[in-house]
Amino acid sequence: MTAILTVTGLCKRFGGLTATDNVSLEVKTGEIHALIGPNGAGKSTLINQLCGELAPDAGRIELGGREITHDSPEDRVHQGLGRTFQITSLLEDFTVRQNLGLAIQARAGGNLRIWDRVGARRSIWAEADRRLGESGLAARAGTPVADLSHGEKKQLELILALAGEPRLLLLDEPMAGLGHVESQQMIAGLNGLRGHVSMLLVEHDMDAVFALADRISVLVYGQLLMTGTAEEIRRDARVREAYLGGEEELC
Amino acid sequence: MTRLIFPALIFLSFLFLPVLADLLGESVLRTMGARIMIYAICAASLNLILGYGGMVSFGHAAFFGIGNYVVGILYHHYASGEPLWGLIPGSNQMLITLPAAMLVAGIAALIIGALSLRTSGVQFIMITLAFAQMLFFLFVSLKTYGGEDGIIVRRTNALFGLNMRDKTTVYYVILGVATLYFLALWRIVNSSFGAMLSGIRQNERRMAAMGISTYRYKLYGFVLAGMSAGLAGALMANMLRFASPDTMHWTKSGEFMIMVILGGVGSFLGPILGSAAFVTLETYLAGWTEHWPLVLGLILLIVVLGTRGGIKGLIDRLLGGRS
Amino acid sequence: MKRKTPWSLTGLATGALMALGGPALAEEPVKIGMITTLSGAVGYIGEDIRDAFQLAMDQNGGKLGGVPVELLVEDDGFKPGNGRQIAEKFMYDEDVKILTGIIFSNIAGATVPDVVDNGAIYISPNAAPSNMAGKECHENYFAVAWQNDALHEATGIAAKKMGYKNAFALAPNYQAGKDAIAGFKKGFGGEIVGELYTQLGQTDYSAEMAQIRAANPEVVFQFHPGGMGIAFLRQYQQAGLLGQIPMVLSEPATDAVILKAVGESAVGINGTAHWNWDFDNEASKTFVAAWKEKYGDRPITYYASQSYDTALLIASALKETGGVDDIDALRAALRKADFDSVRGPFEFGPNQHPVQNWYLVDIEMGEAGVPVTVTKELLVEGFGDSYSALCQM
Amino acid sequence: MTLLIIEQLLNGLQYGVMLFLLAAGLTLIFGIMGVINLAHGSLYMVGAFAGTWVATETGSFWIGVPAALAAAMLTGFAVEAVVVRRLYARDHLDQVLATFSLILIFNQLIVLIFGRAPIYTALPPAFSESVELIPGLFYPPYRLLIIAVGLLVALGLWGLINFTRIGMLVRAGSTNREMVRALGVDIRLLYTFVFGLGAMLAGLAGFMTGPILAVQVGMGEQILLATFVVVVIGGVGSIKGAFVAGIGLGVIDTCLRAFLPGLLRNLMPASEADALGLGISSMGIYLLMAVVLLIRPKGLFAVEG
Repeated sequence: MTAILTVTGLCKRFGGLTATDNVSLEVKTGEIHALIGPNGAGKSTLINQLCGELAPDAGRIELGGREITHDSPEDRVHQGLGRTFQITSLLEDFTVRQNLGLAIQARAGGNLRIWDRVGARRSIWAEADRRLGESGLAARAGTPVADLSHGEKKQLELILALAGEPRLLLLDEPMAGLGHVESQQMIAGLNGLRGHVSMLLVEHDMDAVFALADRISVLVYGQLLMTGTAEEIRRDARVREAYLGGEEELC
Repeated sequence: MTRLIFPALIFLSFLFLPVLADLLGESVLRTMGARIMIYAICAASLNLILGYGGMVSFGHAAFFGIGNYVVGILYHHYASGEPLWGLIPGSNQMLITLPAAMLVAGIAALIIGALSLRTSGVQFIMITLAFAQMLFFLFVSLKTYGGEDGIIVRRTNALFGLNMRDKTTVYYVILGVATLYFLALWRIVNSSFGAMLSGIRQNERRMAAMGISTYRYKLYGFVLAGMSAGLAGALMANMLRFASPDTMHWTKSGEFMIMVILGGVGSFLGPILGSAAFVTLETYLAGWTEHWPLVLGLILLIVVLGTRGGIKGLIDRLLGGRS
Repeated sequence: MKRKTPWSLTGLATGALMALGGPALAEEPVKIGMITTLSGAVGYIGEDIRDAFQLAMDQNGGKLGGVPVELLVEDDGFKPGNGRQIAEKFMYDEDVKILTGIIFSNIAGATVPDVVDNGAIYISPNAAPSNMAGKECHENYFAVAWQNDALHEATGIAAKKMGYKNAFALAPNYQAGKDAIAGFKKGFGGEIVGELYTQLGQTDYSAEMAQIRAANPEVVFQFHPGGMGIAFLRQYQQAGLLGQIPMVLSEPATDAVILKAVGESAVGINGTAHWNWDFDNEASKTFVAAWKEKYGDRPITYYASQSYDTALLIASALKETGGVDDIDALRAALRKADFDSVRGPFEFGPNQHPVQNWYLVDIEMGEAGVPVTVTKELLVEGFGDSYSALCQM
Repeated sequence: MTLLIIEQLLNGLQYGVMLFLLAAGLTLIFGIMGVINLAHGSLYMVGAFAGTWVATETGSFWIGVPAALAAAMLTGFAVEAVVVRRLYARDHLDQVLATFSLILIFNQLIVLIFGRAPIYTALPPAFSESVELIPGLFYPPYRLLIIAVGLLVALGLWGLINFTRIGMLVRAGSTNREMVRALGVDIRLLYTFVFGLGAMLAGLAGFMTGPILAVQVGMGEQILLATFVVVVIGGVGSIKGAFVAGIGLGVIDTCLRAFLPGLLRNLMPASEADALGLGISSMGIYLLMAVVLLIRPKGLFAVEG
């Protein structure tokens, strides 16, 4: 299996704090790769470097064999990188359908046109309706995003990211704040994407991680502790110590 | 169909305003109407970047003033017969001066926007203000063009052999241009680009995550808005037959912002309502009491503290629930 | 502290009349439209223009030249567009044939061409920009005060006459500032050892003070209207230059309101004037006495005198024509300038701008602890302006 | 020449501390409450008029000082309670419009109370004559007084911000508003305090400049834009930024006006040098702000967060 994402020797410092300490990581094509670690381990910093919102001090990021270390966030999207946000980040004034339409429109291009009618771009709206129909949000198509529940917003985050037809999806805590039933739905949804799109999943919910991940990487104090299968992680003493030393429990 | 009623009503009021003015013997209504339309074009262009695009520009009068001066300067060279820089001949043809004003204002907006849009938030507000002030000081010191005294444009620009000395004719020319402008703006707002601009206002980070290079879109919007403001300024020079640096003073930028907010930020018809309200208030309050700034200040304060969404928001609420 | 003065009553009355809009008076009065600036830092000038005109009317029981008149006043808010709109309102809706009152050249530029093109008469009590004195002159446009350039040319003549050989000139970096220095140079003819332009609206002049001291000229000429001028004079004194290097000023920098705000910092400076409160002629004495009676110790500015003269000029014409129905007759009557001006000799040149005398004045400390201008000598007689040659009427 | 340079540096310093007094309050209000207060210049005007009036009535410049401070502070409290408090949750647009309305209201109120003419402010007698600082350098002592007061205020603010509990809250507030709320502090009280403090400094600046400038309607707007430039260059919310940018801007502005035309004359013909020097110095502060923002989009000492 080839690697879709290869990270080599990535470093990021904030003043005296090393948030990302020489991290090397590989996500294989088609796999769901989870990234876990206690609070303050530098997961968000790492994600932000991967999607281009933060510039690393050193190291190299490759997507599908092409270097993207210094590309802008937009260019990375064009290279096939999609993402969801930990705190949902949507277009609050638009309806669900408009949000999705805009995401498809962004992928389709031709957006500096001022003399067309976006409502008349049929292919976009046909695709939007198809994607909504496949999701659980079809009934909420006309609802403004501001009126959605938290769970629905999380769902929409995922739908929007998928509308960009990414090769690799960065999922930043997709379960955060979800109830049990919603979590199960989200897990089922992500499971359904297995094989279609590679994923790097940052998550605190260990049930979800163990249910989904093909491989897991553990990040502690900015350093990559280990990468392995769920079973290997569970058994590893260093991982246990890192978690028991913190506030969180493994399992 | 119902949503067309309101714009149609506005158009018809402007269409019959001169007739009404003659009937009532209040010809000031015609002048007011013309000013309202011109300011509405400028406020609507500000609304495009501010209301639809989320860019709070405090220097929009710069482009209004540039349009104003393009007409003035072209007329100056037309009257003197000496080409500008020995190259560009002057003109008094509206079909030349209006596009020229839009072009020059657009180029200025491209330069100012390209630099300003590297910042955001308060810094963007201040840097746009700074550029407008620099232009203001530049024009105040231009001796050739009258400095702060401005340029007198002795005759309104010619158009299709119409009798442009007749104020009602000029009024209807302005109405024609304004109508075309708002139709065009309607298309822009509902275009692919319009959707992108609205998305950028709501959430720039999300747009970047969709692969949109927001800078390009914002700059494009800024240039379009600058061109429209230039158009408005050119019309103003034709109506007043005068161009002066006070059209680019920072308080003018403030007035355009007031019109947008008063009418309703991000609403298509808001700038027309806001401009109408502002011009009407200013005219009648000044006629009523010499302390009109006090009354105007109080009214504006109450509007901004007491209502959301300006006049358009108020009307929508009165008509029931639509926001 | 000066509080509200009785003009507010007349103001209210006019306002009420305008609101009613009807011909309420038995005898249809001649309407005179006054567009002036009452807003902002320069509002005091508009206030003087309005009140002095009203004073002239009140002295004659609401009549000018025996004809009942009604004064309509509106604030242009220091905006050219507003001035233009008010003019249209006056002309079309109120059928006003005589307009006056504008203080600033840029508002005049936007408003006056429209007024005269419509066959109404405009009589300027203050602003008189060069274009309207020359190429753009018009038979319906009269300037009562002076042509802008003449103000500074007279000051240049004063500096020359006082025997100064070199001068340092300062003005804000805008058109009027450049015109001021050009006008001064023209009248002065001596060496200019330093020429500095300041920013419009500048508040701190310390950098300029140091440069003046370094250049050590025989005399300083500066033109900073309004608040800028107050700041300049105070800082000139604080820098220890007052009394060291003499200064000559043009009229707009030495109006009575500014002198009151400047205080002792103005004492010892020379100015020029076309009218001063101490003029020894009947018209002026009547004016000053009437002002004192009505407004007490409120400073009496030359702006007020110009507006008062404007009212007297209109009175002289109305006396001859009896009304405004025949504009040609009215214009001809105005052109004669057959009235006793508060400044003494007065006539119109071919471009309908004044030909008049200019005087040298000293600024001395007055009795009330407020500096006053004291007339010293006649500088130049029958002085017009250089633009009249360009005017073809 | 050296004397001239020293004198101009002093002038720049004096202008700079004045800008600092105004900018300090504005930047705190900006940084902590997130409010763009265009009416800050009106508080400066209120201080100038109230202080000058009291000083004239009592005949003592020094009694004018507390009067100016009190008037500006009380006006500040009133403005905060009646208007600004409702703007915290609003966007910049509403703030700009509301405070712009306040400018109109305050200017016309001053016209109603004091009339339209500028009013006279006497210098304190001890400060009216120039003193010889070093041989050959005469300098107005009143400007030295302003410099001293400005530096004292800067020192006081530094102490207040760094060594008191209120200062701690102010610092916390300008980096992270939520955190102050989480600390269980009555945020409303803190806001009122900061606004009052800012207003008081503006009033002090207004009264102190009275004898140098003209006390007149609209005096606030003249200085408002320069103050905003200082705040933005220094970095919103940073007192240190306001200090450095205020003094820097004061010195640069003064020196540009004083020396630039002369320097340019060495490089090019006199008429071109004058025109260029003039252009650069009248656009000076705006040009400087544009350049700073293009290099550091958040200003020199931007507060993180």
